[in-house]
Amino acid sequence: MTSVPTSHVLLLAGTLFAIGLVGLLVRRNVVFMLVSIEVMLNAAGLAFVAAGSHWGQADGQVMFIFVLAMAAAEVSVGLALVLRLHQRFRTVDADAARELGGEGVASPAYGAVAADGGDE
Amino acid sequence: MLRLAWLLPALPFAGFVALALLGRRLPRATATAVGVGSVGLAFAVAVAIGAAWLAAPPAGGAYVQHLWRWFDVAGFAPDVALFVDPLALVMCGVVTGVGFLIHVYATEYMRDEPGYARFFASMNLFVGSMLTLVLADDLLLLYLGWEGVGLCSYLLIGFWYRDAANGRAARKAFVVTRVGDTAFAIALFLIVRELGTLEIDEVLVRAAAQWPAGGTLAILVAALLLAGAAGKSAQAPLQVWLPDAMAGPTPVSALIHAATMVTAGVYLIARMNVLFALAPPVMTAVMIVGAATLLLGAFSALAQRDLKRVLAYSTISQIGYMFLALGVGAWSAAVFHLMTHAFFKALLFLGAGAVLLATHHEGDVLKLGGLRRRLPVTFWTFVIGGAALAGVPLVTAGFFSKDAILWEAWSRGGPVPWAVGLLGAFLTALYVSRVILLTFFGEQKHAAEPERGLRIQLPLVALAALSIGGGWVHGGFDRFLAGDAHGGEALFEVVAAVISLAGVGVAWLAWRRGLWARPDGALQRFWRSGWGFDAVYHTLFVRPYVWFARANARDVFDRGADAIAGLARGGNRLLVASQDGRVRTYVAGLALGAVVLLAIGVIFARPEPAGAETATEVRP
Amino acid sequence: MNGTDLVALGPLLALGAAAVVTLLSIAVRRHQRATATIAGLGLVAAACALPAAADVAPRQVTALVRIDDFALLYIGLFLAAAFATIVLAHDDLRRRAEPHREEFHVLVLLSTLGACVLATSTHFASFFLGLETSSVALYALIAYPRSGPAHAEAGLKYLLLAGASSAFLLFGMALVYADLGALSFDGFAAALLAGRGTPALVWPALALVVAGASFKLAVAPFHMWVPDVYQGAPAPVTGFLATVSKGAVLAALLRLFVALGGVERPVVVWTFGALAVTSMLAGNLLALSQRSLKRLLACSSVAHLGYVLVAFLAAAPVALEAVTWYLVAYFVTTLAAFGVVTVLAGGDREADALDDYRGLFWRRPWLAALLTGCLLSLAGIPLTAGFLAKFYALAAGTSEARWALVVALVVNSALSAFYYLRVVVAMAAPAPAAAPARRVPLGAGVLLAVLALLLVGLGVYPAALTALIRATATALS
Amino acid sequence: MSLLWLVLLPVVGGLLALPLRDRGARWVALGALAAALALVCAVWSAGDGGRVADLSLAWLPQMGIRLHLALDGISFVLIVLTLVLGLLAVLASWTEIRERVGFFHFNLLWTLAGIVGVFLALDLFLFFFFWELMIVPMYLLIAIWGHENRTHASFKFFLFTQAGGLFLFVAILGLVFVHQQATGELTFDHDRLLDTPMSEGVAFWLMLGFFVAFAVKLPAFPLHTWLPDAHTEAPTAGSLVLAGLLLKTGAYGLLRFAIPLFPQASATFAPYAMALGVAGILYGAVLAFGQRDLKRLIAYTSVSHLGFVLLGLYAWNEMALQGVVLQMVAHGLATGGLFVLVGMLSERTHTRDLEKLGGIWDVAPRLGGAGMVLVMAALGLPGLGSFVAEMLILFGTFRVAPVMTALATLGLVCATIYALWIVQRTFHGENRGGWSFADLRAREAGVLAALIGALLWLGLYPQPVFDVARAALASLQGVVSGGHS
Amino acid sequence: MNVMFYVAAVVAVACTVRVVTHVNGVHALLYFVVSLFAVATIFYLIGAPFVAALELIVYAGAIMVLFIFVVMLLNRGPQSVAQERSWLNPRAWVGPTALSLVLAVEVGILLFAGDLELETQTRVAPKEVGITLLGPYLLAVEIASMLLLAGLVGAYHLGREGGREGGREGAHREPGAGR
Repeated sequence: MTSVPTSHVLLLAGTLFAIGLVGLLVRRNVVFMLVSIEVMLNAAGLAFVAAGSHWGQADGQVMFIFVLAMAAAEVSVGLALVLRLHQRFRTVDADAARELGGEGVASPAYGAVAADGGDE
Repeated sequence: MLRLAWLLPALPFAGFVALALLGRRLPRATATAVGVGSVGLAFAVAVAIGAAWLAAPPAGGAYVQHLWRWFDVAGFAPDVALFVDPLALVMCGVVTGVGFLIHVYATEYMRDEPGYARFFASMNLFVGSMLTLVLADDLLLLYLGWEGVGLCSYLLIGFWYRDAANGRAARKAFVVTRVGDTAFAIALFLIVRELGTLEIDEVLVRAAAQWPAGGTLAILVAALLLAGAAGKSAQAPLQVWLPDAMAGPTPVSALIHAATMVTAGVYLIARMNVLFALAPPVMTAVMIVGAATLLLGAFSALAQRDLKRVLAYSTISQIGYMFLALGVGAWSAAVFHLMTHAFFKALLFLGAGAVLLATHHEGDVLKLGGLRRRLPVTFWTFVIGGAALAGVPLVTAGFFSKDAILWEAWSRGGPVPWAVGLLGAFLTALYVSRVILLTFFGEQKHAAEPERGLRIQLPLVALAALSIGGGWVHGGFDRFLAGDAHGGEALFEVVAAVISLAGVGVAWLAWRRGLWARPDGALQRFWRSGWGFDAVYHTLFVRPYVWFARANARDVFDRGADAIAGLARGGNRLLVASQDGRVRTYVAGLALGAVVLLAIGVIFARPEPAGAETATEVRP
Repeated sequence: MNGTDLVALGPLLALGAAAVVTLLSIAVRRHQRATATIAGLGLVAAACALPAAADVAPRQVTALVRIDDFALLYIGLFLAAAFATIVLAHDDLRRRAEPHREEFHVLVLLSTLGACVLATSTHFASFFLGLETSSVALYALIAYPRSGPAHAEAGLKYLLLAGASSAFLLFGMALVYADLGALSFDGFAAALLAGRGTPALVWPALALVVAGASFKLAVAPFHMWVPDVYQGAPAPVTGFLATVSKGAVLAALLRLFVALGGVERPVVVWTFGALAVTSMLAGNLLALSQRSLKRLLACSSVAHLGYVLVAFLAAAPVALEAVTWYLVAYFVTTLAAFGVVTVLAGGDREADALDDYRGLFWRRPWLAALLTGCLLSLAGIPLTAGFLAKFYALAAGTSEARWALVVALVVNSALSAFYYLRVVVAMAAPAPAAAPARRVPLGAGVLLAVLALLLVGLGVYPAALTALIRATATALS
Repeated sequence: MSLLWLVLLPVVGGLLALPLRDRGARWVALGALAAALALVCAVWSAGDGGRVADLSLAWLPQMGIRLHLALDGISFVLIVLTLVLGLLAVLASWTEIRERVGFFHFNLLWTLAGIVGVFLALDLFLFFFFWELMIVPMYLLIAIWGHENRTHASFKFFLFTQAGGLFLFVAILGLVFVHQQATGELTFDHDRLLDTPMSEGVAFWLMLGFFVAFAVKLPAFPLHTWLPDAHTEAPTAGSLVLAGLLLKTGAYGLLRFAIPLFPQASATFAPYAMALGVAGILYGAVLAFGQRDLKRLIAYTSVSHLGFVLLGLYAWNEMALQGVVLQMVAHGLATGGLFVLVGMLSERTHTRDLEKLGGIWDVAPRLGGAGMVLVMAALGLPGLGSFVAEMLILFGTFRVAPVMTALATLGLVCATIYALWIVQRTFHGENRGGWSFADLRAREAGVLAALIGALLWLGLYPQPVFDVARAALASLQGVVSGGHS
Repeated sequence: MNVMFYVAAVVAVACTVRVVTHVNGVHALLYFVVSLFAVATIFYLIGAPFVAALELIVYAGAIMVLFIFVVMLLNRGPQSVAQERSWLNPRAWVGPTALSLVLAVEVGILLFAGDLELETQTRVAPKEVGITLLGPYLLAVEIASMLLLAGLVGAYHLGREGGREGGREGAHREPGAGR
């Protein structure tokens, strides 16, 4: 068996998590955002497995399985939503879908609000 | 008979209530009957009480009538009670008697006024308040009357309310007297704290027993009372309101600003003379105030062009005499002068009113002249009044009362107050002669209607009679008031007589040479402006006050609330901007939060010993 | 696992079974009313299972869940909220003329199940799975209608952000596990007691877990999705989202931190204290200028969770009582508010813009009165449940002498009144041209009446609820 | 139970008035208030002058909260004032309020119910309950039936009082927990919380919490800035209730709670409080003079008058306290009357701008006469209630703080200035606006006559009020005895 | 063996970076698959063969296929690549990278604070995992099934119209993925 220090594995997991986070923050394509979330979830799973192996318990792997299940469920719903969004907006640009979003958004529905809002 | 004392204030008050509530709906005759009748009845009551008193003076020299207990809090229990003694009786007599005559006069003078009922309502209220003031057994009740007459003064000065200048004069009168009242009020606080009561007799007894002569408390209280008296009686430095108060109808000037209200300060000091006696420095101060005001008023009177303003400054000056007398401790002389002054000054004002009626309110003496033929009754009564004011010897009341003051000034105060008084007497004779000469002699410069009827002339004549006869009762007056009488030294009487006659003579010479009509010099302007007091007060108090109130009308402290609102609005803008609808922004928030929470974890978990419950609790 | 365990799990089992039965009924025949009835009956059945479960409580069923009075109270609360959601949605879905309205009920049941699991969880696995079950169902619920403009957008936003937050949560859990070697709450306590693990690792790792949970609670700065999603989701779902999913996470956090030995540690105090203060401020400031009622309520909910966290930070018995009281009041108020929003929807759009509420007092006096009651309750004005709730939060903060938090709460409370009152004033304004008003359906009407009674009842006679909560809170501490 | 009914009568009346239109709502309101007035008089006359009625029921026993209401002299005086002014408020808005009449009276009655509750509550939680309860309907009164700038003003009113109220709440909770720690008893009862042992520092901070809340309501300088806005924009009945009653709750809170609960801390704080009082007297009076809006002007006079109350409260001797009680009543009548008068005036002229008014006496001498009397009451003219009240306060205060009293006395001069300014700019002067309208109608004259009559009565024979309040004040002073300067 | 771990780690990191940065969707996903392979290797190395297999089968095999399917479905060729590129402007990287760096550093600090250096790594056989999964975690499995049911119903409903295929795919795949 290897004797990789657990901390190194966790560090790898942390790195992957951070990369996933960067992806989530940077990409505008919804699909890529979902992928980035998958990266993060996978990193978390890796951390679970490493921890389980650290303690010599099966619980870590069990948790990984649950993470996997959750990732699958999330992705399926997510992709379904992406398709619906694509139908509606003809794009996968997350920023394009901004019908919601208060006064910060210059959409005709809510853009007029900022002017007279906040009267004290 | 004395039990009817309550009717004295009650009658005019009843008149006031009736006129105030029903005024407009009453026929004019009824309003007249109510307005004049109430004061006439009060006069009758006063006479009856006086007669009863003379017939059988009550034991102790005073009669107290308790009406009801005003309130009773923490042992402080002022009564609404009337205190009748010779001093009060004299004042009542003056107020109701002169008041009645003036009311009668006013029925004609105010004949064409739309506010006829309002006028008499105010006048009745004034008489009632003034009687409350002089009859009050308790300083708090006296204060009620004191403020009440102030209010009436305000209402009547501003009687012709459409003219903003009248309003200004009225306000000035009220505010300036109220400055004095504030001092009066503080004196009351002190008395209550130290002596526990405001009942005048009791206060005087306790003060005499508890306060050593010349003690700080006595001095403080007396000084504060002096300030109050000075405000009401238009003494320096609070005299500035009285000349402006001439904006009111002439009967008002006669009643309130000559005969009665302005002498309330004299009455107060006379009433509290025991207390003042405990404070010699304040007595000196009273004397100095009196002397200063005397001269100040006299010089100003000399330079006035308006008939009524001359009389106003004359009033200031004459009350200065009274203060001078009070200051040297001759309070009965002061009150005697108060009485005679009430007669002849009221007469002069009513005469001036008659002139104004005839000339359509042209009061500038330089534009008048030669009215002696057109207005004979007015002329003769005015001359009598003027003579009394000038102190023309032997035939006028003013001579006796002024002479008494001069004599007392010499005998109790020494040569300086006497000399001041003498100088004042000369000036008085000078200015009053000037006015008479300019108004009634020479050629007629201004058209004048003939004299009005009996209701004008009767009061003039009656007052003229009093102005002459009032002086002859001097001895009896003193006995009545103070229990003893002392005649003046003949030598002094002669000196005073010569001085006043000299004043008349100088005035005649100057008139003959046309000096009075010469253009003004700087000194004259200075005197005419009342020695510049108005300008100084305007710069020192009025303008800063108005400036601050106007500049800060929007209240700087409100800006604090605005600042908080601004802060909230700023925070709102910032946060709203972050709600841009972009998922990535929201994820950034998420990540930022995680990073911060992690940092909190890293920072605060580190120093903790493993697994142990913390002992030191950090609480945000 | 034996019979008693099954009795204890009864409510959860009933709920799961109800979901499956409902799904099957859809397969048999699509019929909204029937489906809704079945789902409602499922909720009732689950509720009926509560007393039986209470008889055997407290009971630890495997390491994963613990059925005790505390959990049962929360489950009851969630069931009631889910029932209310179904009643309201019934009306809402019909109005939208959706073609497929039936799956909605299955999703509500599943999401409720997840919430119930959370309330009972004593283990990271059940914590996480409960959370995700609740969430995944919610993604679909938010984006459920096809008619409205932005439902899909809201759903996707929620999904992306929830996914990311779950990743944080999981990563934190993994680190905790790596350090302590346990995944159950009791295991943590034991490990900490035994001196195992490094506090310097455990508490930051827990901070990540808290970060993940905070997203669900929508406390600042994890709150940014709230206005968009609240606005984008159909009103009944928003009500559900605002109540059940938050309440469940809060219950789980309570359990976790009580097991970890309370909230006395500076790190915990600072973590939650910071979250509380930023939430109150962010929520209230953001709400000041909102012109959409749903967004306004969203921002207000951010602030309210901040208030709850103040209560959360008190010592155990007080905190449990205060948090639970607050949640009950908040549930009642929020459901009523979104109920009114739902009922007022007309034609093809929801009543969302504040202008829709102008003159409501004169058009729909009862609804306006109820909404006013809700807003006043949220503002913490007497005669409403919210007043007592705020009292509890402040009492909890004061009892632990957390003056900074208390002052923050006070200042924010005053600030918040501004926007609540703005709505009230808008409603009292003269009525504009009368728009045709839909009649309030019977079910929703009855529901709203009950909520209104509760809203006032709790404010006037709070003793009964306090007694109930006090009885259950002992189960935990 | 009758005390509970005292609160419930306006509440029920409000609910009954809610669906009614115009006349119906008005009469219901009058009926409810009159009934409450009769009830409170009956309850009082059945007692012996002490705490005549005392009701204590369990409410939230787990937290030691009880429904504890009691009526003593001070409460009685203030409740009678509340109900009388309430009646007048209904009458004063008879023609002014024309829309949403039912809702208006609902709010009015609920405000009054809250105020009555505040004056009755002896459980601190209950007190706060009523304290908050009265704010909302009051807010609505301003926000819905107010003048042009009502939104801003109503928010300001609400936020100020709400913020103050919450500090009060925190202080109450703090006190309760301190009490619990010291004695093991969890209670919100006023009677039991007296004499809670606590350190000086704690007492001071808690006292400050109470003080801030009450000072906002009073309003004490410099927390007064909400008042001018609220007064200016409120409808007549709102201004009447605000000036006549709501402000009194602040004074009442100080009198009943802040000082007795923390005698030592209050004694320490007294000089500062009195200084604030004096500052308020002078500042309010000066600023009043600078205003153009008549209602705003009167609002600032309230700041000035309530400064006397603050001053007298912290002097804490019988004379000053009796003065405070009387001042509360007299200010309620006088300033309330002024607001009513301004309401009648602006109902006719549609302006409150002093630059546009003037010469009203020409047109409406009865209105002018009434205005004159009320203005004189504002400047403390003897013979009217305010005079006795202010004098007593000053007499009492002079014993503890002569210099401050002397400064406060200057306020009388400033009061004269603004009071005469009102007369000048409104009734006197030329009729520049070309006003022409009917003088007071019978109903209006009746309202004003009642107020003026009451003021005269208080000015000439205020003893009944003192007699009623005496026992209650004595017991309050007994609580504090020894703890105060 | 140590070396293998570090090699795999480097591969995983490098590929993941490419996943995040690549402008072509399909390519990015392929990188992800490689990354998953590397992680699976690491699973194996640290004694978790069962999840290593699951990683490949479920993640790489099922979930990624789903992604690729959608990407292909939505792919509009080169123009989408260009669009992707334009969306990824360099400035957009600064903030996120900094934020993530801070996060990573914090995690690093934690890990070195932790006592995780020299622990033995025992192999946990698939059987043991199975026993644990269906023993103490039975309840969790049931809950997971509900989770997947929720995903199924949700994806089915959302993907029903228009995105018919996507929805169906999701619905069909998941049960297999979970169990």
